[in-house]
Amino acid sequence: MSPPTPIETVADQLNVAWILVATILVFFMQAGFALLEIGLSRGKNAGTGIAKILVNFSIASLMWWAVGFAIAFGGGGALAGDSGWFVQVGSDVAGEPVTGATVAFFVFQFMFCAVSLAIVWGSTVERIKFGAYVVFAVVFSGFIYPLIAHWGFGGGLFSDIGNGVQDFAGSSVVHLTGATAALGALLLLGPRKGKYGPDGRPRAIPGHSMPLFGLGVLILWLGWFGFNGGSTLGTAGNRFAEVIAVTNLGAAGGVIGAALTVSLLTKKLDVGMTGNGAIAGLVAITAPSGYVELWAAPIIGVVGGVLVVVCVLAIDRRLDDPVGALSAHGVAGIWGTLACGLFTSPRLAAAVGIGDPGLVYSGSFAQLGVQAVAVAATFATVLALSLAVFAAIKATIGLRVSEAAEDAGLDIAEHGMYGYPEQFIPKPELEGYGALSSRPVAPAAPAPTSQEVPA
Amino acid sequence: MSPPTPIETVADQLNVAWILVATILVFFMQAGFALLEIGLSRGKNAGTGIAKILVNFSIASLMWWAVGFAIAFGGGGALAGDSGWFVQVGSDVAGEPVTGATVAFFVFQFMFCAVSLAIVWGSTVERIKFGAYVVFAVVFSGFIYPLIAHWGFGGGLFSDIGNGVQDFAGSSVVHLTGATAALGALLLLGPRKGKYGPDGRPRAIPGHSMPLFGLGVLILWLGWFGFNGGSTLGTAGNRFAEVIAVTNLGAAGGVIGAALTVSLLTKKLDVGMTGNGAIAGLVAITAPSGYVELWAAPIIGVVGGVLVVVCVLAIDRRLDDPVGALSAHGVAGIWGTLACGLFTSPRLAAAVGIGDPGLVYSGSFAQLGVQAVAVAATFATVLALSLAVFAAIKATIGLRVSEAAEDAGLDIAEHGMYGYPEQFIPKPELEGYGALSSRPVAPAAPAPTSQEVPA
Amino acid sequence: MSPPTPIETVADQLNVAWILVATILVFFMQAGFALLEIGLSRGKNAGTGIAKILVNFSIASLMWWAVGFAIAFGGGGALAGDSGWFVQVGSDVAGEPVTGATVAFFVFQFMFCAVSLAIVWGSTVERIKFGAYVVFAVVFSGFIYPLIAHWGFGGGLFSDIGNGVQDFAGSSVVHLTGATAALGALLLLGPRKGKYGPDGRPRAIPGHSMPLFGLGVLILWLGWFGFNGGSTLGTAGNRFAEVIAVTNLGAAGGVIGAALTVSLLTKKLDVGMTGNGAIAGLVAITAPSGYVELWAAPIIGVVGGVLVVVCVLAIDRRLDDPVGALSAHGVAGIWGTLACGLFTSPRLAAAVGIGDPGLVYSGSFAQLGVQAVAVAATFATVLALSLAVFAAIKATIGLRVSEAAEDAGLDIAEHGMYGYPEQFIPKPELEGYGALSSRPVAPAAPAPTSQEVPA
Amino acid sequence: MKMVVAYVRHEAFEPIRTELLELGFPSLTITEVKGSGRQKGITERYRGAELTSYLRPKLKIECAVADDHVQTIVDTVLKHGRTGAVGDGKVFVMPVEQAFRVRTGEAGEEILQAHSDAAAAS
Amino acid sequence: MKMVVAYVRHEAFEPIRTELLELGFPSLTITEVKGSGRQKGITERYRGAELTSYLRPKLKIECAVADDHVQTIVDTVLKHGRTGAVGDGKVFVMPVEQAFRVRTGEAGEEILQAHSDAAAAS
Amino acid sequence: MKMVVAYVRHEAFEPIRTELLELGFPSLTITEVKGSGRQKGITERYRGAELTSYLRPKLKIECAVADDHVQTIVDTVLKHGRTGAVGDGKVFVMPVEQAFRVRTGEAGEEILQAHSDAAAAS
Ligand SMILES: Nc1ncnc2c1ncn2[C@@H]1O[C@H](COP(=O)(O)OP(=O)(O)O)[C@@H](O)[C@H]1O
Ligand SMILES: Nc1ncnc2c1ncn2[C@@H]1O[C@H](COP(=O)(O)OP(=O)(O)O)[C@@H](O)[C@H]1O
Ligand SMILES: Nc1ncnc2c1ncn2[C@@H]1O[C@H](COP(=O)(O)OP(=O)(O)O)[C@@H](O)[C@H]1O
Repeated sequence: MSPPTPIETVADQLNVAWILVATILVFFMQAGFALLEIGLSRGKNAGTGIAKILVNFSIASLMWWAVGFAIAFGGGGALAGDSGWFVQVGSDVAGEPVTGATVAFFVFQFMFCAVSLAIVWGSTVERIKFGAYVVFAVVFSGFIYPLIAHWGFGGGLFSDIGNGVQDFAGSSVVHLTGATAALGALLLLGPRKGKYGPDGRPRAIPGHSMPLFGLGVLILWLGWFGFNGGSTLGTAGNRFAEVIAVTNLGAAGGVIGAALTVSLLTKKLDVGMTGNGAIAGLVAITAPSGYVELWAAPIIGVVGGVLVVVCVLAIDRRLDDPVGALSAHGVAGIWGTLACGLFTSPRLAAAVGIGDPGLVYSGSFAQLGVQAVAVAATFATVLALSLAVFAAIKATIGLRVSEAAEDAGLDIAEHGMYGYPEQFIPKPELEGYGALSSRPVAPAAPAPTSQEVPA
Repeated sequence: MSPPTPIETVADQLNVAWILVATILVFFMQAGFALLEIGLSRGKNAGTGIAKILVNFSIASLMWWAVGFAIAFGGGGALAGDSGWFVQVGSDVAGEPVTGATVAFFVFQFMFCAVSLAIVWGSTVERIKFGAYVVFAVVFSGFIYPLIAHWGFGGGLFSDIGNGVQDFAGSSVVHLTGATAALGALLLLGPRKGKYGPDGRPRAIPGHSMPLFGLGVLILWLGWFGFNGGSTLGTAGNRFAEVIAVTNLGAAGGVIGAALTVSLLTKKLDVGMTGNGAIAGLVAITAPSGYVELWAAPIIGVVGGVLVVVCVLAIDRRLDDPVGALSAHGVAGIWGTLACGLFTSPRLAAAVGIGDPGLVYSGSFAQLGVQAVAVAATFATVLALSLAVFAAIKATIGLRVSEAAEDAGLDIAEHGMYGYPEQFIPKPELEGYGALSSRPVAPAAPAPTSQEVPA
Repeated sequence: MSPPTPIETVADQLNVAWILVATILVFFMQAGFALLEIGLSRGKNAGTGIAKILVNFSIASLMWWAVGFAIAFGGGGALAGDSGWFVQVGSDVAGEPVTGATVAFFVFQFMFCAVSLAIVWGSTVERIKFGAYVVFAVVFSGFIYPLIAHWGFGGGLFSDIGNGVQDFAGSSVVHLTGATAALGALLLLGPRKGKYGPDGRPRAIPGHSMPLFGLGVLILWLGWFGFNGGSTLGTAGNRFAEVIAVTNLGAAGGVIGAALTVSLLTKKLDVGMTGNGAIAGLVAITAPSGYVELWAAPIIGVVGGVLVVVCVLAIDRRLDDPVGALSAHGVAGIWGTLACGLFTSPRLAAAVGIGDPGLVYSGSFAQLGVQAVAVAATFATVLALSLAVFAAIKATIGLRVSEAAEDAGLDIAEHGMYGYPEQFIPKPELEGYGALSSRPVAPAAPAPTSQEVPA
Repeated sequence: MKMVVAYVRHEAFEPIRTELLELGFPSLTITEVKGSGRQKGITERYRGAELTSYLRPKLKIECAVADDHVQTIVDTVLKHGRTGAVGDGKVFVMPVEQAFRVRTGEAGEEILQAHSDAAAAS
Repeated sequence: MKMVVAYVRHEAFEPIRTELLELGFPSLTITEVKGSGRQKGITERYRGAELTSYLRPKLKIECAVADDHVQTIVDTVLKHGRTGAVGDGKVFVMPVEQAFRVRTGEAGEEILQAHSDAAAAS
Repeated sequence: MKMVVAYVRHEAFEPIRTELLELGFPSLTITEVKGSGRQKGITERYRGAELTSYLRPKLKIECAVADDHVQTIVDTVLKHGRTGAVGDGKVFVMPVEQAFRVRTGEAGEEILQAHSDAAAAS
């Protein structure tokens, strides 16, 4: 290979610059997930969300560097990659020496792994043991996610189904994977205490802060521009501009679909559901974002928004999913992946070079079938693997905190202090001797006592 | 037109990349507006701000795509554009086929529309009906803002006044427009209950969270780097670097101007006013950001900061503008637009190619006059249009919630649940049977009753 | 110098674009510092953090523009720069005319100054006078920081020690400088009232909001990608990709090191300490980020994380540093600077062109010695200067608020209103006559009185 | 001595406090409480599920006075506390046997309310 | 008339409120209080330092009733308030000399609890 | 039996609680209340407008004891509650007619305070 021309060098660096900007945006989604979860939790479980996001993300950072990236993108066969362990500049991955550009790709893809992991926890808040996170984070970021990523993004399995599975930024690879692992956890974890009344009907356990929840949603929306936009892996043909516009229209559709649906079904414009609608719209448009024309985006988003509300209401009857991750990331992820089979345009299928146009253009169900297979394979694999891991955790260190700990809240039980101490500790105890200590007492005057009092 | 050379292609993609980065930064301003509003509202109205920002932004996304962009930038005459409905890659807008670059411009300009819309609501918090937002959002993002944007940015009216109106990023087009619509709403809406005492003097209705307010201000400041910096629409001549430096100096000036003024006038360094100062400085520097040298920025900012405090205090006597939008976006927007007439430098007027140098360089009031005309036209048009729309809303679905709803708070009244449930619902009712249910009662022991008690 | 070729122009603009993106990211760190501080303060001191960050940042913006940049980067000798006062496009700085690229560098470097200043205040929260901030901000951003920046980044002193001091993004120049100034303040300020019990043992004064704290940490982490990544000052060789990957691994190491250490030492996974671990990891990796291979990052980070916990616990016995800035920015900053002497790789030392490879590669202690000298010089200089300034402030306007003000909280005492009014003002007084005023009282019925009552 | 305990609406407090102050009864203590009575509860909705709140926010006013001032206090509360709608609240009078002022240790009725200083205090 | 003052666990409230309502005693007032008694305190840890909290959250229920209803109220509280573990709380009965309904100014026992409306209120 | 009701400064609580515990009176209940009395109010400013707060944060301590322990409780409060400045608060003693322990249903004076266990409890 001849050395790159100056112009090629600049073009390459521009691509890398865009990838890194996207990487940083996707990183920010961690804050979005943390706030979304915290906002929908009770105040007694607000602090643990911070510890969790920091520890999980950090574990994933190291696991991805050590083994995850190699399994996902280390070339190799249909099943898994086999090179690029402990990524190092100069060392080889998939037969190529690691360069700065490779490192950019490595860190960009890591952020996707971290997003998938973050999705897992939303459904488990307010009762899962901290230790369970840690163990699962190791396995998920080191093996489970990389495996699926290899199939979907790394040239594995899914590139051999039909003319390839269309999942531009990971409705299925990232979101369905995370949501399916969440389902695995949920099945073994059970509902929060008090979620279901004596009559078995679900009770409302309102999250403690809609502002934090909403900020989380907006930060996720922001990060998604990097999530989808960055998946162009560069600026070629200014396609990233289209992806970003499509993403925004999809999200908007999601909000409107959800807002209308929840208003009709419950007579109230539920704030949390509106936010879920944004997420569902974004998840749904993730796979199609590089394959569909602008006109299709609002449609895909609206359907996602309608689905999330209906599914949250339905699932709530049986499973206690406090943030609605199963619906917003799982169901919407499936819908988004299938949507490619319906709306992918010939122009963009060709541009990306994966799969065929969707039903509305081709009149053929072929691509839709391909998409369905990928969804089924992802769901089955991830559910099996995560059920196994969570079962092992449950059998060993245990999955759920004690009932007393759940009553007291995870903050005080697992971290030794409330996330909002002033909301839980009586002020006089917080102040202790502090305030009084240095106050002078008029020394002359005798200490008052009831004796002194004349009759 | 000959095909672009490789170098032109890279340069074009770099421009698009910068525009998209700016777009994403401006998007984040939505979170800034939401937090600013929420922080300055009472806790009982904290959740509705989230639902509002999501729904409004989503409606605007679709309206701008369907009609707004066409009216604003669809070429056409002085009054309005007439092509580019339902933006589609390949279709034509203003005689050019839509490309990725066009889409980037489309989504960048949309974010400006969304900012203008967000400004409208700050003045109306804590008493306006949710339905009113929805209706006005449709009209404003589909027609009112696009009209003004066409005049100011789209080659319409304002390019024919003198040698053109200087409004680099929209002190007038975006901010004055939003604030004027807010004034329209305010005139028909009236003050919050309890804002004015029996004696008619304004009472303090303190916002519930300065931290959320402050975070909002900082996020807005951040987004403004994209707002002004992105308005170069590219990296040519590294002028975007100047714009960003100028923007920061303007904002800093605003903070200092406001902090000093409020400290002098009220003897206390009001936190909210200090934040308003930052916004005022940013709004004021928005129009001049591409036209003035660094030295002028702090001056423009300081004046903006002084103005916002004085105006907030003055307006508060008659109009209940909880966040000070009329002053921070309206008055400061006017000042910023006029400031170009004073400080625009020959070098930059030439570089941008619009209008003439300002008074301090040219000694001529010409440009100042041009700016004044634009301000007047914008104010008059928007006030008329928005008064009409709000009057229609008031006459039909109504503009204001019931007094009972206002007392209870919009969260519970319009969304069915408080934004901070634990602050409003007694703990025992939140917990319900939950906590106790599964606790075992020593079965042996007889149920205690006062009878048992010996004597 | 011949005019730049088209390709050089694009390459230059790409560099500037990246620097500006980084600048904006580093700006956001201000929000991170504000939230971190606020979260670790009590609710009665939550609003002042907002006023402080805005006023400080604004003062620094103007000071850096007026004099700071000239002193830091205005060429000149080993001690300080001497050109570029009141930065202006066209004027000269260090013999070169100021261009757009220069302005980008100017504003990027300013953000570092602002970070260093923000670090100073964390240790002083909940008892320092607002006026003290203002005065110190002027001196620090105008003279103290620029001086150190000149030595470390501006071609001053430190470039003459050995083959130059390796401090890629400022573990020492930015973080140690800020932490040392904080130490100066702390020595003269004393602990918060009630921090030490009658027995002299430290008491817990828990911060009021872990969610805000955590959001602050995540925002800082985000900003750090610009802080370190931007210090490449461009995209050459895609080295910025490596820097960002290294930075993330360092932060992750910090979290894990701190989480393990605090869990072992206190039996509880303290949320605040986990966050401090992230900061310590980031501070530690700041200097090495451009000099070390990926493998070294986790090690450097873990050590930083362990150090911060141990030091916070140790320092807490004597000095009241509410946010742990001395440990997270001071100790970790020293460790990070020294770490270059251990881990700098030949490849990267050559690429950057400063200093020699570290001990593990060269087997020589030379570079380690060079790093130690820089640390000592920075610490000694900054401590002396800041002690002097704070002593002057204490002798004149005073450094600490009255005990009554400290009890009441800085929000109400210095800003006239609580940061969370609803948490402190009884509801009936907040509502005042508001709610009742317009309620109709059945007029017919006689005003009830106890007289009416039969017997 | 008696302790007058009143449960009223939040918005009734300001007028009550003001008049009591003018009448020379500056000293009282309030607590934000939640009450249930004849007043209906409200139903909240969250993500489709429901939650009913039977307790409404009320204000508890405690004011200890000498026996012959009880009526004045009660009347003031009744006068301003009233909107005529269900939920206005109740007033109870309970006996107090001893009273002490912490600042001085003095005891007895005379410490209860301070007419003269009152004005000053406001 | 008597004021029944009960300090119980939060989770005991719902069953108590429900049964009292059925029995025709809809009217009561609650306050979120903190109490110390035989129950142990808990120790919090923050950045290495410790803080011990001896006070545990309790709920104070105030219910004014006619003399011959006191036992019913007390029994209801005892029945549902009990877990058998330390910390269940106490119930005190205190005398009330006068009672007024703010809405109407009526006084006396009859205003205390409204059996009929009760059902409606819930 | 009596209910000692004390309104004191927050910062007075720790010393009071500690001494009562040593004296064998571990059981008490506190409520964060707001009080007005001789103490001046404070004026808040917000965006130019003013708001005056006449109520200051106080702590209400409720402690039910047998008649012959009342004096001990009162003296302890007076001793530690005092700074000598206006705003120190008041202490009232009110009669209690019956007392029950929820956990066991026992009634009468003997359930009030538990000297022996006290130490253990702290
Ligand atoms: N018997 C009672 N014991 C304790 N508190 C009561 C009692 N009756 C009323 N209250 C308090 O007074 C408030 C208003 O009482 P409610 O019965 O709703 O008003 P009204 O007397 O006008 O019907 C209740 O919310 C409760 O806090
Ligand atoms: N003598 C008392 N005076 C006031 N409150 C009391 C008294 N005794 C108990 N309490 C309240 O009851 C709660 C439970 O009392 P505790 O002694 O812990 O339970 P138990 O009676 O089962 O041992 C305490 O937290 C306190 O709020
Ligand atoms: N008569 C009273 N009734 C109810 N509470 C009272 C009474 N007098 C005082 N208090 C409470 O005691 C607190 C302090 O009383 P204050 O008169 O300010 O102190 P001092 O007795 O030292 O002048 C008040 O804030 C209030 O909470």
